Amino acid sequence: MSVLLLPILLPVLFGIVLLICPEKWFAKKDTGRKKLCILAATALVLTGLLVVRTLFLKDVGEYYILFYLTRKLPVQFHLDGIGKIFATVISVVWLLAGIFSFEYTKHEHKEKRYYGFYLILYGVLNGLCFAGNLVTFYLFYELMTLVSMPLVLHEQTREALIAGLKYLFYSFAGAYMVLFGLFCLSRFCLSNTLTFGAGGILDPTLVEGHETLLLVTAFLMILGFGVKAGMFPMHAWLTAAHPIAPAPASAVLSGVIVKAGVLGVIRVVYYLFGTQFLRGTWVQYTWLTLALLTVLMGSMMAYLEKGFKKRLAYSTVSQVSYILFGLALMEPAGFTGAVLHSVFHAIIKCALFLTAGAVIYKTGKKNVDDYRGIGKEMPITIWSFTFISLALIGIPPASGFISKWYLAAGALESGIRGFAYAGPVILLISALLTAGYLLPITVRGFLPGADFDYTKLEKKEPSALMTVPLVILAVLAVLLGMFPNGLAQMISRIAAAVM
Amino acid sequence: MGANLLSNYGEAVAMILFGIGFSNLLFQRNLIKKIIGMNIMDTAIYLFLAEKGYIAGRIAPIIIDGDQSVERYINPIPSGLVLTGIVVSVSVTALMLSLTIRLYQRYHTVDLDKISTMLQKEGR
Amino acid sequence: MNFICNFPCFSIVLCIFGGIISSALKGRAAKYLNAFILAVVAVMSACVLGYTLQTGESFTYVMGRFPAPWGNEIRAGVLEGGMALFFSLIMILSLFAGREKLNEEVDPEKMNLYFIMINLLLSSLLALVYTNDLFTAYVFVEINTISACGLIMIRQTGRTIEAATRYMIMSLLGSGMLLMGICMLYDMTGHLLMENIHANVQILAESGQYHIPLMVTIGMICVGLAIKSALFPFHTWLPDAYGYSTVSSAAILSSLVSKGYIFLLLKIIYRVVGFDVIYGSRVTDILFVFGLAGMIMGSLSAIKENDIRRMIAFSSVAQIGYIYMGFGLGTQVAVVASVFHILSHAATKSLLFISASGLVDASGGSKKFIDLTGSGYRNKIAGVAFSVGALSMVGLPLFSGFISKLLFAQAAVRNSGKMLPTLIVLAISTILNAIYFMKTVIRIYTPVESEYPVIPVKRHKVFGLAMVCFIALNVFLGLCSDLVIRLIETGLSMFA
Amino acid sequence: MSEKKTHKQKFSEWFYGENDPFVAAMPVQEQKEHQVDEKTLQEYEKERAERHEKVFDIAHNGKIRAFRRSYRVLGVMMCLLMISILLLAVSYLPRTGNPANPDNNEVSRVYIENGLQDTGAVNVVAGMILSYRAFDTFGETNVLFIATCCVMILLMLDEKALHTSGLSNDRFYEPKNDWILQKIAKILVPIIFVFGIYVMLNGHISPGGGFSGGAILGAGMILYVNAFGFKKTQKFFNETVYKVIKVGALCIYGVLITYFFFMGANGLNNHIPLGIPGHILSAGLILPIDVLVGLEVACTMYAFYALFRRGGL
Repeated sequence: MSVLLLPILLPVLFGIVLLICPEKWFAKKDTGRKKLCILAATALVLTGLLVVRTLFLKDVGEYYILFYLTRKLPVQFHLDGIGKIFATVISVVWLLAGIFSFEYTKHEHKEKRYYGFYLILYGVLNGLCFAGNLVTFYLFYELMTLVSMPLVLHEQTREALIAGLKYLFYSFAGAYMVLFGLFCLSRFCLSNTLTFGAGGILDPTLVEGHETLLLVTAFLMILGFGVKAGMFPMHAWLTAAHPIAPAPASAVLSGVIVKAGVLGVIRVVYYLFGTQFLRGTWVQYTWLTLALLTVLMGSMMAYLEKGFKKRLAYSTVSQVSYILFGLALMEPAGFTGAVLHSVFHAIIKCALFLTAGAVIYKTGKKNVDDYRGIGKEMPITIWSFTFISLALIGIPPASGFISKWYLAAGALESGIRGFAYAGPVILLISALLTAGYLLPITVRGFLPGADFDYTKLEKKEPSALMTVPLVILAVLAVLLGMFPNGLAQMISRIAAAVM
Repeated sequence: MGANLLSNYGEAVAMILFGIGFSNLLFQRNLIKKIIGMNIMDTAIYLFLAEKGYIAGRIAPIIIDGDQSVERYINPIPSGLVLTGIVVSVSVTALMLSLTIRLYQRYHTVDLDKISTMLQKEGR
Repeated sequence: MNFICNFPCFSIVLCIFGGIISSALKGRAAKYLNAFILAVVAVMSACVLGYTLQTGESFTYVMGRFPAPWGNEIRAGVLEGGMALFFSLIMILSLFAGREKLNEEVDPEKMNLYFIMINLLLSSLLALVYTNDLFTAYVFVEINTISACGLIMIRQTGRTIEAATRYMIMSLLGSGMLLMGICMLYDMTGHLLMENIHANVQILAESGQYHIPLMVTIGMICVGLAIKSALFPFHTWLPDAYGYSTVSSAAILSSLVSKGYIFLLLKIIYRVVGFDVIYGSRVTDILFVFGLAGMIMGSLSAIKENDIRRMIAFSSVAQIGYIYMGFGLGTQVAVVASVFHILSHAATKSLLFISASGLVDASGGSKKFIDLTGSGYRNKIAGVAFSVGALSMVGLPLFSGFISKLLFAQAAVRNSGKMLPTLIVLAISTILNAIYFMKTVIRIYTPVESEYPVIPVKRHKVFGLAMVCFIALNVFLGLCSDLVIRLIETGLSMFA
Repeated sequence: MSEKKTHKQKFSEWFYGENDPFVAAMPVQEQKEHQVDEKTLQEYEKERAERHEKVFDIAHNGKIRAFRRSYRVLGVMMCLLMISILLLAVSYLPRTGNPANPDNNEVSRVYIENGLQDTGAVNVVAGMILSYRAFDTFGETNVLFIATCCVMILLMLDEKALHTSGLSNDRFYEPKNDWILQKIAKILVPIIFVFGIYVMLNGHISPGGGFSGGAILGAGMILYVNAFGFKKTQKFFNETVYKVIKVGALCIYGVLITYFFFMGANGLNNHIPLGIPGHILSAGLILPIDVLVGLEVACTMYAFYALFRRGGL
């Protein structure tokens, strides 16, 4: 029990303490910030250790029931492979982004509030990963939306407010589609506690005659979680909300929070409905179409976009839809590719946003066209950025290649008419587009061109607090690409279990 | 249509009155007329009760020279209910009238629509 | 016979005495007397609840020397005791929280009159909860109406008096229909006591005799009570009444008065006409349709509203729609959900009204959203309380609102005929709720440079305490719902 | 619309209660917030005038006319629908005056046959409402009480406001000291009082009782006020007396009824003798309760009148 509860409660407690304790404790110019950072860092590290500890436990079969929300519906936790993987990725990203933000938020206001909610959000996400049934998942999902609000609103400018409202309303709309599904499902399941079970828990005898209703429900729930994952019809909030937050915050928002949507889709499709119920239905086809649409549209918009962070946000839209596409194939390979890609994308996108943060923090330039010669000014940053973009584009041996390979393989295996070939083609096109919108920054950064006067260049390399996380992430992104086997096998074991 | 409509002409009249009073209370704009409608409605109910209490050929339930046979007297319960009802309607009427007076003092009209349009203008 | 069995009667009579004596007292004394009476009533109701739980069966108490079909009777079971306890608790909290506003808004000569109204309102609520006799119910419904009207108009502005007038008109329509229904029922059964009417109605329903008058009667009673408790098409008086009366009145009206009528309707469904008969006649479908309509329309007009108190008032139109929808679904589970929603809505709505008044104080007394911007920082406790209430309304887990929505949905999926409309409307109205409540929460937490001063929590200790109690109540209903639901089910089983 | 009105206009004005016999001549003083801001008052007046020009001018505003027509039609249809439903119901109800009706059952039988022995009241109805169904009647008395409280909230003006505002002269709109009225009142009022007291005291042996007797008493007091004015009335009946009588009566009533409930419910025999039926001093609790209710009702009636008339007792 404690194994699962501690990683959830510890950061939440720390965060609440931070929020409650009065402003003046941290008012002093230097020592105050130090105290704050140390407190936050200890919380992050401790929780990270706790989460990593779960990696070495074997999956617990039984479910820890915390208490009963109503007579039928318990709030319960359990530990399984997917949960482990996501939790670990989240912890890594969170820790590194946290370290980065110790430097970044130096000039921000209301740091205390920022770190408080940062920690609480961490705990909530852990809860999301360990949630044992749909109700618990929904609870933490809503909490996540609410707690991530302050991070989006942090700047407290008018745009921030508008973006926050947009974010809130989209998320609630999605959440209520899920709630609708929750209401409907509770009747058709083997045990009406809505507990996740690998391969689906629908009771075929009860389902008899209600297929259409259930299909609609499934579609609604996928769409609802798709909102968080920025799937096509409901993606507009993402590109508004992510760039507006402070860079580390948008790194975790865009790297991790969107993955919560992905996790939700996985739970719904593979752990509640089961693939054999959905495979070959209109739901699957619509879902595939939407995902592919999003992939194309996202990368094109990113290609056209000039603002650095906004461009990254658009690329998030397209990349997460890779994952959704992989899940929609309902093939072992596709599943593996999707989960792999979500791991890699979390790391990569976090790193990209951190880079953006570092650049903006040092130079204050938000627009891509102003980045000429920036590589000369902050080489380490831009070098890591280069490696990471290679990884995202999917150039072997960097990590992105592996996941995209699995995705394409899954698409071909699935043999769904049309998609089997359209899928890989579109992936390829969007990969090219990715190259198109990421590499020019590096190129212009290092090779500003003849007419560029090198005189007014000065060293702007940020401090170690910023560069170290970047480098670590870059190294991770490459290494995971070189030695993916352990991870890949773990995931394919899960895939075998759920299909 | 049932068989007893003609024999129950008293109740029929009561019901017609009830309908009239009800729709006056609901649809009239003029507060005084609303109150009149309310009184009509209540009176209709008393008439209904009185009709229900009545039994052909019997007298009011006040025991005369110790004769306590049921065959002599009508059903006392509806009379009691009518008493209660009258008292209630008296108090409610007084309350409505005083409300009307206050509204009239403030807005110089007893037309509820006009009053609400004025309230719209008044803001607050 | 155990001495506790006297407590229902005592609590009713005690409240009436309080009212009578307050009319001869000054404002302060009346206030203290009222507080004392409320506390005593709460304790008594708790005793009744405990006693009925312990014995496991309800008891009837003969008012006078004459037994069942001849004299008046009152009856107490688990549900009655629980409701009485809950009502008195909510009333205590609302009164304490709204005390300062009361002193500002009511002119001191008439303060004691206000407490007369409160006492008699409580007495009538208790009587409605406990009564076992339809005509007694009618008399106390009238008391309830008049005292509620007094609560509305104690703060004398044009709005409140107009609202009181509209309220009286609607309630008079309702009580007219109710009384006519009772008379016709008496004519068909020859009884006024609930058990006897129930027995006779069962016989009539089997023999099929008087079928049409029976249906008409059920219709009149249901519609009459629906009118009185501001079901959707009859809600025109509600926003003004709740939006402009003094805050304790608003809280009490929205959370208790309409609930009293609804509880009476519940008793009539179970103990007078009988569950099967009333659902055999399709009368409750009317309630169902109107409930659904109310859920949507109420939220829509709440979104349009630009005044926070009126917005909350409109949202309670929607919530009453939920309750009637539950009745209309016509299954035991749905009724349980409705009763639970009565509790959760009472807790949440009074919390919202009072915290909103706190926010309004922090914004220079203006109820417009534009002035409320950032008031969450100026009056912290009120801001937190309002957010909790809003989240509960929106249906976040851990709060009471989510549980009642869940119960409604579970009830709906068991009733295959009405499942889809219910679920769809439930989802739509939840989204609408989210839109306007979240808008408000964001607005009150949007920091601005405002000229209004910050109100420290210390200045309003009582207010803060009451807020905390309300929040605790809300969370309790959200977490320990299982216990509450068990209580409700035992109570309903005692009804039948 | 200053020029001569057509019959149609007159009719419509009458129908909507538009014409306002005495705009400025309300006997009761105006309300505080109405006085304070003179400017807004003028604004209301202006807007009201405009509205009368534009909105409520049925002749020219087609929309309003159509709306009102449809409204009226809707009202009539609703009324007819309701009446027809109720008539349908009535046509199936048991026949009037038929001894075999379900409502002439053991309940009423016991009331009539054992009423005398149970309650000691010859008047079965009085016995029923004051002894069998005492709880209803208690509630009903409280309805009256709370109604007066509400009217007080609305119309009560404190004494100094009364005197300063010159409204203490409440007979401004009536002939001063009407000679005929006073002479007749001198004769009638005592008779009315005596009759009222008689009805009150004989509630349990003859038709009548507390409510009717109290109403008669109240009528007598109203007549007295009309004839001689409030100054003379207040000599023997002012606010304190009113409060004492009202609260006293209600409290004693409450105590008696609670005693009755408690004793009855717990099966203890209450020690109030029923006396010999037909005598004035009989029927146990019914006689005192009748007297108390009578006092209460008389006070209420008078209070309604006084409050409507001049906003104070």
